[in-house]
Order: sequence, then structure tokens, then C-alpha cells
Amino acid sequence: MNYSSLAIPRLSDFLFGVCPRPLTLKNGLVIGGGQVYPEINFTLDSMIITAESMPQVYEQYTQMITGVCDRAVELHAPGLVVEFELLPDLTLVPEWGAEVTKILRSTLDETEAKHGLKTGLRVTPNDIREFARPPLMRQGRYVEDMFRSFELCAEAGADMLAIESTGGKEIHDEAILNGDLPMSVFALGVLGSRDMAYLWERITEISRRCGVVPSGDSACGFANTAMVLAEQHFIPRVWAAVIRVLTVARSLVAFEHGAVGPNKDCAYEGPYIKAITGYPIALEGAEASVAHLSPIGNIAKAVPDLWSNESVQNVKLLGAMAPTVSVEQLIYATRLMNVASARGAKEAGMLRDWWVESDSHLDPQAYVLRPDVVLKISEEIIAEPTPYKRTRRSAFAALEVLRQANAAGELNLSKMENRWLERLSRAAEGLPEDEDEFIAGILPQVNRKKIALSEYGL
Amino acid sequence: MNYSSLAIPRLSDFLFGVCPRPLTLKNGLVIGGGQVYPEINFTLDSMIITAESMPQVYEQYTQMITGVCDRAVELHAPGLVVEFELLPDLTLVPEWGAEVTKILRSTLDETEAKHGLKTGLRVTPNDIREFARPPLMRQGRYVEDMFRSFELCAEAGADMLAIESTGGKEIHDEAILNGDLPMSVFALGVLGSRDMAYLWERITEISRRCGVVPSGDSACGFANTAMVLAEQHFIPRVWAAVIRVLTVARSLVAFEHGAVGPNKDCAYEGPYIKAITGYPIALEGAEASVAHLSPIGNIAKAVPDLWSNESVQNVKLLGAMAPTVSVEQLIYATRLMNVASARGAKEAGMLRDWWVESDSHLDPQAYVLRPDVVLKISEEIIAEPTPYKRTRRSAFAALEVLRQANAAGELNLSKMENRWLERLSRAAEGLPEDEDEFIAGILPQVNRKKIALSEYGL
Amino acid sequence: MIIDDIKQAVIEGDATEVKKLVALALEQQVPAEEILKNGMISGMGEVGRLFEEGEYFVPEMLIAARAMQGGLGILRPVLVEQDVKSAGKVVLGTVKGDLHDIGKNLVGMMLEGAGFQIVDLGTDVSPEKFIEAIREHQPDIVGMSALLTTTMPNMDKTIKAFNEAGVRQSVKVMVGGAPVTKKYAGEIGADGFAPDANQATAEAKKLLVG
Amino acid sequence: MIIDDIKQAVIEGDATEVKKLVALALEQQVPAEEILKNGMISGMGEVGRLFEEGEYFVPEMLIAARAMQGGLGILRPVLVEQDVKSAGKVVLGTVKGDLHDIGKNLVGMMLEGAGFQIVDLGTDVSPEKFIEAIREHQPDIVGMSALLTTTMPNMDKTIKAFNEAGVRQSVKVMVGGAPVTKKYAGEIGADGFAPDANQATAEAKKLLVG
Ligand SMILES: [Zn+2]
Ligand SMILES: [Zn+2]
Ligand SMILES: [Zn+2]
Repeated sequence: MNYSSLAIPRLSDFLFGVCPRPLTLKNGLVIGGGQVYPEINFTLDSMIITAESMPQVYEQYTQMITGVCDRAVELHAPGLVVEFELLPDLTLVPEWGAEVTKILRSTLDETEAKHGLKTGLRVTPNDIREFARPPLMRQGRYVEDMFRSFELCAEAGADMLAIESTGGKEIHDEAILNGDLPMSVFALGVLGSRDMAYLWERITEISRRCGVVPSGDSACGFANTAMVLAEQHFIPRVWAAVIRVLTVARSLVAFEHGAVGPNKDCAYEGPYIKAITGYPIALEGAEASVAHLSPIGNIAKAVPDLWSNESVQNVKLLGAMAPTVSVEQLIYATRLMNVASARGAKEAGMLRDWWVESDSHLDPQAYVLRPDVVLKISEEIIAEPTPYKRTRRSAFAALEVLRQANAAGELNLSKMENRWLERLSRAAEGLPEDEDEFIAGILPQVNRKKIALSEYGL
Repeated sequence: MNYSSLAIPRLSDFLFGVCPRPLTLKNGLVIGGGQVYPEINFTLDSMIITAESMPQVYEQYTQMITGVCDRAVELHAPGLVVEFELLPDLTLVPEWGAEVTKILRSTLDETEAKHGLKTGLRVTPNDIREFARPPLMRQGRYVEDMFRSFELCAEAGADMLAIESTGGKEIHDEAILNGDLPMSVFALGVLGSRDMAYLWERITEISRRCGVVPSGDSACGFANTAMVLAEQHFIPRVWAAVIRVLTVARSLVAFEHGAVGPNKDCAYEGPYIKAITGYPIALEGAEASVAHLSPIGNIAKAVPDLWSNESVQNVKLLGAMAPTVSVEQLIYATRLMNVASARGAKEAGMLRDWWVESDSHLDPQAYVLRPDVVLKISEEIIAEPTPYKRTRRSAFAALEVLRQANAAGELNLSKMENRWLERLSRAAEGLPEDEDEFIAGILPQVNRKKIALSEYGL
Repeated sequence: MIIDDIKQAVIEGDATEVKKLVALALEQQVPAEEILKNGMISGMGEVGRLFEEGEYFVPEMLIAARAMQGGLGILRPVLVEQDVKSAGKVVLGTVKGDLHDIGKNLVGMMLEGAGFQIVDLGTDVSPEKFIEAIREHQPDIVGMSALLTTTMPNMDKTIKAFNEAGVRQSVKVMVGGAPVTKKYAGEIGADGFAPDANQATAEAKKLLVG
Repeated sequence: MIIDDIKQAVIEGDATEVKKLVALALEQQVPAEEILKNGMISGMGEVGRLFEEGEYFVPEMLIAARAMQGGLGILRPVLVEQDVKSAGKVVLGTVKGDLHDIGKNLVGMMLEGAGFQIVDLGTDVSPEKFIEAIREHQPDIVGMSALLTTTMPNMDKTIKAFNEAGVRQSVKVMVGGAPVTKKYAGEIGADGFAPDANQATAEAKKLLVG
């Protein structure tokens, strides 16, 4: 499967809660079929995970899922998706992650049976391949344990499988800090994309075998790392915005190898994925500030099908345990969306546009999430045939959009940001069209201590 | 001043961010003049307050206000109000509360000077009169210290003074648990209202003398106590809804004795106050679930002029310290409001109506916050001349509205809730029109160990 | 059976009826302990079940509890005579500096319904007052409540004071309130924790068995 | 003044120029310590100021740091000969079970710019590896980072292991990372805490003075 046209070509059809290829879970919950549902994610409060502490781990997850389900019932949520993102330790010992999956599944099933609340469970093993340094992407015990974690979690009751994979990240962190556009393109458009093809063929195969949904990936470790660094003024905002768009072709590879959505919440490249593939996406914003601050808290609400809090640890707040607080916030956020869309597509579009307008002029990272910009750039991306060429084209398109917005006064960039916009534009111009030529040119600059290129077929 | 007509008679003018009597702070920040601003409130994480720990107390407040101001600047907030709600200990030693006020003021001033962010500081001493049991409302060291706290905080840099006063609460808690409507009416319509007149004359006098704004009170200890108990299924939701409306006449007394808004965030009777007086109000909802869960997270957004998180303790979340997370959430919430209202009153009205629709059918407590219901009941309330008569009329009006909504299928009440709606209606019918007759009838049932009636002029 | 009638009268909250029936049962030589356990406490147990299932609210529970109290007034002298023990004695209080008491009152009410004897010290209770109450009333359990992050640490202080006063071993300590977590309860060495008034009774019973 | 030129070249991140000027200065008998302190470290100080004021981002800082490294390559043999000390030696690592390293890398980079010598142990560093590094490198400071709530407790474990191994007294310990708070740092007995990479340098300097 190679995408070459937009699944959602018209802005008026590019809305939250609806998509051309909605997904129906086993129990009938439809994602992207009209309503936006909350997707809640939670994690342990400070504790060490060992065989001895597993009873406490299970107890905490039981407490969290119970609190969340009770509150969702109380607030008459029309549906609820829970994401269980495995901690590294729970993936390193796949049986532990599977046991937690079972706990979550059984509480969700009980809630559905008792109160009729339709639920879904997304399980996201950790990409533990990084535990080897340099990471071994296709061999060794970490790879085996990771795939076993997918299988056991699927068998333990996951509805959907996902991952935040890290192929290429071993050199991308430095590329971010160096403001090194070609290296970022190499990490995402070459390394990451190749790894995604490898990974997602296997995840899709496991999913088919186990009867679960291969949902999607997230370039979180790339673009959200950049976003957080930009929030701390460590790197330019325009650079973080460009990196966001550079991740699109990489994340699209999952869908070209079997993923069918909903794409992961922290993947802010999601709107692009939705426009191109037509599959539903999760997204997160203001309610996810518990996990990370961001300049895109409202605009992220423009086109999601699931609305998430990213993740919150199990600490006590005055109102309730934090996961319960989070699910309440997500339910109210989705209530508003669903009321507007129940009135009609015009009303949903108005609400979408207000969210867009409220953020898009204040930060280039918000600007590249404008639905009209997403459609425009997405069209350019899929005009290219390969991940590298698409990523290269992403750089051109994102930079062009930002330059135009800046010139038109739609973005108010500082002197420093302006300087970086120029600098990145020059760097982009130097990207050769031919992938082999690009690779040959960049390889001498790659830190071989950090990466095993053979793991990427290089 | 005795209100006898609605300041906002028309539903189309009853919107967030605007009111007939906006308030301008010293530095020019206008509340209720078109924009909704975030009002952030935060409190200490677990620690004991003593003379020895005061350096840590000051350090924590410094950390919280700095985190909040930095984030507000970062997100280009058009304005920011901070509420400092004094803990009991910080009121018992008024100098401590004043010192914290100074710390907050100076960071706000610096932020305004450096970044142009317009800010306001609301300071809310604790009603420490309850430390005497039964509470002494008009005499003794607690009364003196409380008023001294108001003065010192005003001198230390507060822009606005507020309180969550508790006159009548000493018998109201039991009235809630007993489902005792006449006793609740007595606590609110007689005791609370008399205490409010006493208290607010003094707060207004102090405010005038110190050049600050006497803002408003909250029936939090009455109606929010009931709301939280209803969330736990301890008391019927219809009972909590009725108590909400019963608080209106009481809280109005503050405005009849000098308060000019913004009314307190946790005062969900605020929409009634705004409709009647035309003064601006603060309110809180989904983003305040950090402090208390509620069934009114969206509908509370219908008509506020400041939008608050109620309060959050200074704990670390993954994204940032909780106060910083809260202010980010509030800023995004107000951005949406301000974008919609910038488009026009029609658009603001649409957004308001979506929020209203999203909650109002699900809970009677939400239903009595519908702007149309608020206007209808407010009109009935001010048709009466005295707090008691208004409170009695509130009971009739609220119960009538709920019965009609239930009959029309706009509210789906359980069998138990229905039974209580009837029971409360019968109890309301028994309320005599004459206040003296009412008092004479109820006094024998009042637990004299819990209350010093002479403190209320009885 | 008169015992069943007493139970039913408690469930319905009919204090007059309960009093009348208890007096009658005593006349009929029904053992006081049986009246208490199978009549009144069993009735309150049913009330608790109705509450759990959303059929009753606290007001209904309070009415039932008052009906039970009415019956107890008649029964208590006989119980003392026969040396029948209550389910346990609990001293309750909101810790120093904290004025919130509705949560604590609810706990007291629910414990009472389950047959516990309650000594309520009120709010703003200093460690010294708790210790005094332990010495005076010799309770099985001390329950402490706090609603503020800045008064919760007084739970820790109070338990430490129990240790110093040498009374810690003689009681089980239960804690609860908005900022309190199971983890915190463990850290300060409390024996029990209840996330809400609802679960306090079960926790108290567990403590006295364990 | 050649020293000012070196400083300016560092600020501008011109590695070639820095190397050339440092060599020239040494030829001119300018003391190595002066070249280091008033030229290069002072230049990085200015870079830090520009960063604070939003005139520079990390990429610009990295370029300046690399220019400084270039000059140091020439200067270091002379410094060793003259026994000039660095600002201090810091061993850095992300604790066991945690693979996040960008924050730690930033801290290392900023410390290096301030004249510290860095030994970076990478990620997933066990207590044993930290102890080994202390014995081998004899650092002034050990900096630990954690990004997960479930790896943060390994900071506590590592400090306890330092105590057991008898190396705790020989170093100052600094901690940081998303879930870490000043309060937690205090509880586990760390000497220093930095809420972000930005503030780590000031904290490290404070530790070595204090
Ligand atoms: Zn992520
Ligand atoms: Zn309040
Ligand atoms: Zn408040």
C-alpha cells in the first residue's frame, strides 16, 4: 500500500470524530464514526518495579482503572478508551505487562457488563530495543522480548496494539540539539522509516494472528522531544515545527504496512496521517499538560477521534487520584465536541476553527497543525514516492508555509526565530533528490558509536 | 441597595466575558469587559505551618507564583488573575498571610513590568471564626484576627478581597445529611444572610479604606459540600441542586452591602448573582476537578468573567508542578472563549449553548445552572423583599423547575431522586411566608450546642 | 418473629415502632444480645446494603440509625447487665488546625450503624486531647481525619505523640480525608485507611479481626 | 587584546579562529590559565548570558562549546604541565532502567561550557557502575538523572549504595529529571537539585563552594 492521494481532500470534511475509515472494535465501539471518545492513560506513582513489588503494581493498576471506570460511568460517558503504555520493566518481563493487561481488561469488561459503557483497550509495549547500546533493532533478546510482549498483551485482552518506536532516535537527539536538518531527515526519512517498515509488518502479523487491531505509532521521541526543548527555549520553535512535519512520512510507513488506526495520542503528526489515510487518530492537548506543557493545547482538538491526556501518574490531588481527575477532564472536553457535531458539520467546523484560531498565530508549531496547512502539506508529501523523498519534501513544504505565514504577518516570529527559519531553509535546499546520494553524503557525519547502521540495512 | 430587577434580563446578553458592570483594577485590567481571564489558585503541598517552617512556606509560594507567571507569559495570556486563599494558619497569624501576599504581589508586578502581562490579585482570608465552638461570629480574638488579616493583606498588595464565609454552616452540615430543607433555609436565608450583612459591611469598609475591591463571597461550605456529597451518592442530586439555588439570596447579601465582584470562583450561585447584579463573576468547572469532581464541568463555562481551577496543591506532575499545569489548562480554556466572543455575541452564544447542552440534561445540579433557568429563577427571587423570603421562593422555584424538567423528559431522574423531589416539594410547601413565624417554628429543632444564636441577633 | 419485626422497623426508620418492639421482646425474654445483633444491627446492615445499591441515601440511613438509637436506649441497661460488648469503641476526631467535620461525622454515623460505640472529639483536636480520650475511654480504634494538605501532617505528629505517651499499642489507628492516601497511611504507621466514609466501616471491622 | 579576541571567537563559535588565537597567545607567553579563564570560559559565560536572554539557542551554544574544545585541545597539555585545575569534575549518568538521555546530555554540555570536566556514563547506569566511576575518576560531583516515576527511586538506591561502598563522603550528589523535586532530593539525601538543564550549572558551582 502506497498512499498517493488524500483520503480527506476537503477542509469541510476534515473534522473531529469522523473519518472515512472508522474502526469498529470487537464489542462494537466505533472510533471515528461520529463521536469523539476520551482515551485515558495512566502510570505508576514513584516506585521500583521488581518481582517483589508486583503485587503493589497490580494493586495500583486496579485502583487506577477502577477509579477511571467509576467516574466514566458516573459522568455518563458514551464510550471510553484506555491506553496502557507499558513501562520498560513491564516489557522487559512480558508476563508482567500481560498481567496488567488482564487486570485492565477485566475491569473494563465488568464495567461494560454492569453499566453498558462501551470500552476499548489499547496496549503499547515499550520499545526496549534501546536497552542495547547501540540499539539492536532486529535481533537479540530485547527484540524477542518486545515482540513477545505484543503477543502476550494481545492474548491478555488488548483490543489494539501500538508502539512509540525509536528507530533513528539514537542519532536524532543530537540532531535536534545541533539544529541539524539533514541529520534529522536521515534519522526520520531513512532510518526511522526503514525501521517502521520492519516493525509494523511484524506488529500487523501478530495483530492478525491474535485478532486485535494494529493501531499506530508515534514520533513522540523525535518531535515531542523537540517540542519540549522548544518550550524550554533550548531550540527554536520553527525548528521544532519543521521536525514535526518531518515525522509525517515516517509515521505513515506504519499505515503502509498494516496499521489502521487510531493513531497514537502523542503523535501530533496525526492530523496528517488522518488526512492521508482516512483512518481515525487519537490526539492530546490542554488536558495532557499533566504530562507535558505545549503551545498546541487547543489546535490539537481540531480533528481527533479519540482525545487523550497523554499520561498521568497515580498521585493524589485534592479532587481525586490524578487518573480520575484526568478522565473527568477528557469527558468534559469530548462532551463539547460531541454536542457541536450533533448539531451538524457546520457547527463542528466552527468549533474546530475557533480552536485553530486560538493557537495558530502564536507559535509555528501550532501553525503547522492548522487543518488547511495539514491538507496542503499532506498533498505535497504524498506526491513523492518514497519515505526519504517525502521527508525531504516535508522540509520544503513546512519551511515554505512558515515563511509565507511570517511574511503575511500570520506568525510573529522573533529575530532569532527568523534567523533560524532562513538557516533551516538553506539547509533544506542542500538536500539532494537522490536518496543514495543523500546517504553517501551524510554517512561520514554519523556517529558510529551511537548507531549500528547494519540494523537498518545500511 | 436592594435588587428588585435583573441587570441582565435577556438570555442573548447573558454571556461569558461581558457584564453590565465591569470592574477595572488599579493597573487597568478590566474584568467583565469582553475577555475571560484565567484565575489561578494554588496551595501548599503537605507540610505543617509553624513559625519555623515559614521560610519553606514563602519559598513554595515563590516557586508557585513564578511557575504560573512564567507559563502565562509563555502562552501569551492576555491577562491573569491570581487568587490567594489563605490557609487557616495564615489567617490565624495575619502577618504570615500578609507576607505571602507581598511575595505574590511582587512577582506579579515584576511580570507586568517585564512582559506587559496585566494581572490582578484576589486575596481570600479564611473564615477562622469557626475555631471557636460554637463559632463566635461578631466578637473575640478570631473575629479580630480575621479582620486584621483582611487589612494587612489589602495593605500588602491585594487588588481584591474575598471570603468564603461560614455563618450558618455550623448547623447546615447536619441539615444536608438529614435532607432537612427547612433547616437549610434557616441556615442560609436567616443565619447566613444576617451574618453576610454584618461581615460585608465591614469588608467593604476595610476595602474602601485600603483602596481595594470588595469582590464577593461563596456559599462553598454549603452548596459545594452538598455537591461533593451527592457525587459520592450520600445525598440526592435534586437535594444538592435545591441547596445550590437556596444559596443565592445569601450570597446576594454581599452585593447589597458593598461587594462589586468578581464573585468567587467556587460560588456556583455566581450566574444568579451576575444576572441580578450585573457584576462580573469567577467560576470553575472541568479544570477544577483537581480540587473537586463535579457534574457541572462544562455548563459552568456558560457565563463566567474569570475562569478558575479552584485550587491545586504544589505537587509535581510529569509535565510541571501542578499549579503551572493548571494555569496552562485555564489559558487554553479562556482562549477558546475569547476567540468565539471576538467573532461576535452570536458565536459566543452558540459556544455557551453547547456547553449548556452538554451537561444540563445529565444532572439536576447542572440543570439549575442553565442560563435560561437562572434568569427565570432569579426573576422570582428578586420579586421578594428579604433574604428569608427570597430563599423560600428559591426553594419553590427550583423545585418547580426540576419537576417540570423531569416531567418534560429533560432530566432523567431515578426513582429515588423522584421520591426526593416529591419529599422536598412537600417540605417546601410547609415554609411559612412570615419570617418570625418560620423562626419560631424551627428554633426548637436547632441544636443549641452547635450554635450561638445570639451571634446572629436571635 | 419479633426479631424480624425489629429489623424491619429499623430499616424503615420507625423509631416509635422499634422502641415498642424492643420493650416487648425484652418482656418476652428474648436475649438482649439477639435483639441487638439479629434485630437492630442486622437491620442497619440491610440499610447499608440498600445504600450501597443506591436505594437509600444518608438521610434514610440517619433515620434508621436514630430508630436504632431509640431501641438501644431501652436495650443498653440490659446489655451492660449481661456484659454484652459492642462491635468496638472508636474515638474520632479531625486533627489539629482542621475544622472540617462532615466526613468524620459520616464515618461516625456509619460506624454507629454497624454497632460501634463512638466517642466524637470534634474538630481541631490536638494530640494531647486524643491521648486523654484514649486514657479515658480505652477505645479499640482511634480514627483521625484531615482535609487540608497542611493539617494532614498532624496525623503523623499525633501518632508519634501516641508512641511517646505509651498508648500506641493499646489502639488501632485509622486515617482518612481528601489529601490522605493509603501510601501516606502506611508511611506514618497507621493501621488502617479508608478512602471515604463508605469504606470506613469495613476497614474498622477488618482492624478488629486482624 | 588577544584574550578578548579569543573570547569573541568562542562566542561566535569560530573553532578555527579559536585554535589559531590560542596557539598565538601561548607563543606570546600569555599564561595558559588566563587564556582559559578570561578567554574561553569567559566567552562561554557570555554565551550563557546570551542564551539566558533568548539571543542564543542550544545549537549556538554547542557550536561555541566546540570552538572552546578546539582551543582546549591545544591548551590542555600546557594546563596539565602548569597544574591548572578545571572548575571541577562531574560524573553524569541516567539511572538504572532509564534510557532517557537528552536532559543529561544538555546538563553535561552546559557544565562543560562552564569549565567542568565531564565523565558521561550514559543511560541505564547501575549503582555499581556509578561507584566504579567514582573510584576511577574521583569526581567532585556525581549527577544523576531519571525521567520515569519508576526509575527515580533508583536515585535513592544509588545514594544508599554509595554509603555502603564508603564513597558517599567523597562526592557531592546532584539529581534532576521530570519526576524529581527538590523535596525528593532532600529526602534521599542528595546535595543538590536542578529543575532543568539550565539551572544545573549554577547548582554545581554552588555545591563546590558550599
Ligand atoms: Zn508519547
Ligand atoms: Zn470554595
Ligand atoms: Zn476557591
